[in-house]
Amino acid sequence: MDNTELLRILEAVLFASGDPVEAQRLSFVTETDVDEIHAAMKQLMDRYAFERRGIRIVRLEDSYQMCSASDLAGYVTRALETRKPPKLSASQLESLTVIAYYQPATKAYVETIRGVDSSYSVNALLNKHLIEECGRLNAPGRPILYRTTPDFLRVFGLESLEDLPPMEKMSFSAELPLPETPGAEAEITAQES
Amino acid sequence: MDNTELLRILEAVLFASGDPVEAQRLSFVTETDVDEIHAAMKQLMDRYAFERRGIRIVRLEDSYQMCSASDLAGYVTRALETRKPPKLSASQLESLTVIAYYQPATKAYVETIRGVDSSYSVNALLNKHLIEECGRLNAPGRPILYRTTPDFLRVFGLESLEDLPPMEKMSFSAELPLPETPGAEAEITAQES
Amino acid sequence: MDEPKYHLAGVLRGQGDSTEDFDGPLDVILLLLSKNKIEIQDISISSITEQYLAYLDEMKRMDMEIASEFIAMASHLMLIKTKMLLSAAEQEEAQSEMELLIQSLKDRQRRDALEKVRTSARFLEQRNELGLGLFTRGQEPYEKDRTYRYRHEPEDLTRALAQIAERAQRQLPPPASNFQGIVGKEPYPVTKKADQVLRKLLLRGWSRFRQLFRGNRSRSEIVATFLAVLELCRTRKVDIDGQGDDPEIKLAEGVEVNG
Repeated sequence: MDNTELLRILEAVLFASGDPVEAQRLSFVTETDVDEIHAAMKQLMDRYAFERRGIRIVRLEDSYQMCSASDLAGYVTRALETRKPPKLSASQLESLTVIAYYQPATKAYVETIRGVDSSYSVNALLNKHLIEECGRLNAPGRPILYRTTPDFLRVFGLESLEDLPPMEKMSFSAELPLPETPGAEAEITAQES
Repeated sequence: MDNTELLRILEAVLFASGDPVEAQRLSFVTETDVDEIHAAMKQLMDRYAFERRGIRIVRLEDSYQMCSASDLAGYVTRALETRKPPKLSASQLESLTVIAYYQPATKAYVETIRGVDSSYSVNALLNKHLIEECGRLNAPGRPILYRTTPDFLRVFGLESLEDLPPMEKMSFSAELPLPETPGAEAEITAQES
Repeated sequence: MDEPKYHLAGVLRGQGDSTEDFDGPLDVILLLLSKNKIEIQDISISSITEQYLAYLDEMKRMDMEIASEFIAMASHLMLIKTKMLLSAAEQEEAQSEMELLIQSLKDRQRRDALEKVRTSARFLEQRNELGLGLFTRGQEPYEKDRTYRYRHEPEDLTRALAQIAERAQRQLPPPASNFQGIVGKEPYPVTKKADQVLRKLLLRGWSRFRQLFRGNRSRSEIVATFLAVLELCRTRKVDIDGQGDDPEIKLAEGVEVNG
C-alpha cells in the first residue's frame, strides 16, 4: 500500500472511531507493520501540527486519538453549547496522582498515603473515566485495583505514563514541553525512541 | 478574523460536533457573515477533496457535516467491528444443509425435515448471506423459496453444488412426505426468473 | 542517681509539640534502611544503631555540623538497644519504644510520599489546563460487514444430515415404561399434607415458604406440599407475605388445627 493511501486510511479510521485506536488494530486493518503504522502516524501528526489544523491527533501509549485543537476549545464549546469539563477538585487530583504513580493501586493505598477517606474521590474518578478497575489484589478482602485510563493521558496532555515526571527529581523549572508545538513533539519522540 | 484561523475553527467545530452544523451557527460562533461561512466551507471542502483526505465534508442544505471518506468504509468497518461474528450454530447448519440439498426450498420444508421451528436459523442464514430468496412457491400463502449463495460455496470450499457430498443412506429421505416434488419447484422458479 | 529515662515519644513531643524536628534523623534512618533494602517492619535495633552511628561519624569526619536532634536520636537508639539486654520489664519498655520508632518512621515516610504526590498533583493540574480543551467525538455510524468469514468442511453438511436423521428416528412415541413413577397412585393426599403444613405453622405462627418443603423426599411429595399451600391460601387459612420465590407464610388469624 502506498504511503498516501495509508495516511488516508489512518485518518478515516481515527475519525470514524472517535475513541483511541490501538496501533495494533491499525496494523491489522491496513495489513501494515506496526512500526510502519507508528511512523505513518508520526507523519500525520506532524502534518496536522505543521498546517496548524483545527484537528489534531494525540498519542496515548500505543493508541492514537483525534481531537479538536485545544486553543479552539472556546469556539467548540460555544458551537456545541457544551462546557469544558470542570477541573478536578484538589482531593480528586491528589487521589488521581497517587493512582497514576503507584498503579495498580487500591483505595486503601490511596487512603494510606493521603491519610483521609478517599471513597468519594475514587468514585468520582471512576465516573469521569480517568481511572478503571484492573483486577483485585491478592490480599484479605481481595480489594479492587485501579489504574489510569487513556482518557487520563489525554486530559492531562500526556503521551504515556512515562511522561509523568519522576517523583523524586520533581522540579518545576524543568517542565515537560507541551506537545502543542511540532518542535517539542519531535523532541519528546526522539527521547523516547 | 483571518481566513486561516476561520478554517481552523470550522474544522474544529465540525469535527467535534459529529452531527451536521448549520451555517447560521458557524456564523454566530465565529462572528462571520453567513456568506463568508459558505465561501470558507467551500474552500475547506475543496482542500479536503484535492488532498484526497480520509475525511470529507458534505453539505446538506444549509448544514455541513464531517464524515470519513466513503471509499474507505471497508477499512473503517473492519477497524470498528470489535466483536467476532458468531459461527454457525448446529441448528443453522442443519437448516443450511436442508436448503443446500433440496434447494429451492421453503422454510416450511426445512421445518418438516428438521422437525423443529426454523424461523430463527433461516433468518440467521439470510443475514450471513449464505442463503438468498429465489422466488415463491406456487402454493397457498405463496411461501418464499430459498437457495444457497456463492458465499455458501466459498465457505464450504466447493466449486459448485455438484460437489456437495452425496447424501445416500439417509434413512429419513424416503419416510418423510415431501410437500412438493423438487421438479415442480424448479419449474416455478424458472417461470419467475 | 537514677538513670535518666528517655521515652522516644516524650522526646519527640518535647521539641515544641511537633515531630517535625525529628524529620532529619528519621530521614537518615529511612535512607539507611532503603540503602540496605530493609522494610521498616523488619528493622533491627542493633544494626540500625550501628549504621546510624557510623553515619554520624562520617558527618563528623567531613567536619559537618551535627544538629542536636541527631545526637539525641543516637542516644535513644543506644538506650533502646541497651534496654533490650536488661530485665524483662526493661525489654518490654524497649519493645514499645521500638514500636513508637517504627510508627514515627512510617508516618514520616507517608508524609514524605504525600508531599511528593502533592507536588506531582500540581504538575498534573497544569497539564490539565491543556488537556481539558481537547474535544473528542463519538463513533461514526458504520455499515456492518456481514460477510461470513469462517470456513467449514463439506463433511459438516453430511454430519448435519445424520443429526437430522437420528432425530427423526427418535420422534417415535416413548414407551409407557418412561412414565412409571410420574403417573401413578398419589401417595401424599393433599388434604393430609395441608394438615401437616398447618401444624408446622402452628409451632411458630409463620414459616418461610421454602422451609415448608424441608424433609420432602420425592417430587410428588413436593408437588403435594405446593398444592396444599395453594389450597390453604384459597380457603384463607394462611396468608402470604412478601414477594420473590421465598415469601413468608403466616397462619391466618383465628385458625385452629383440629385434633
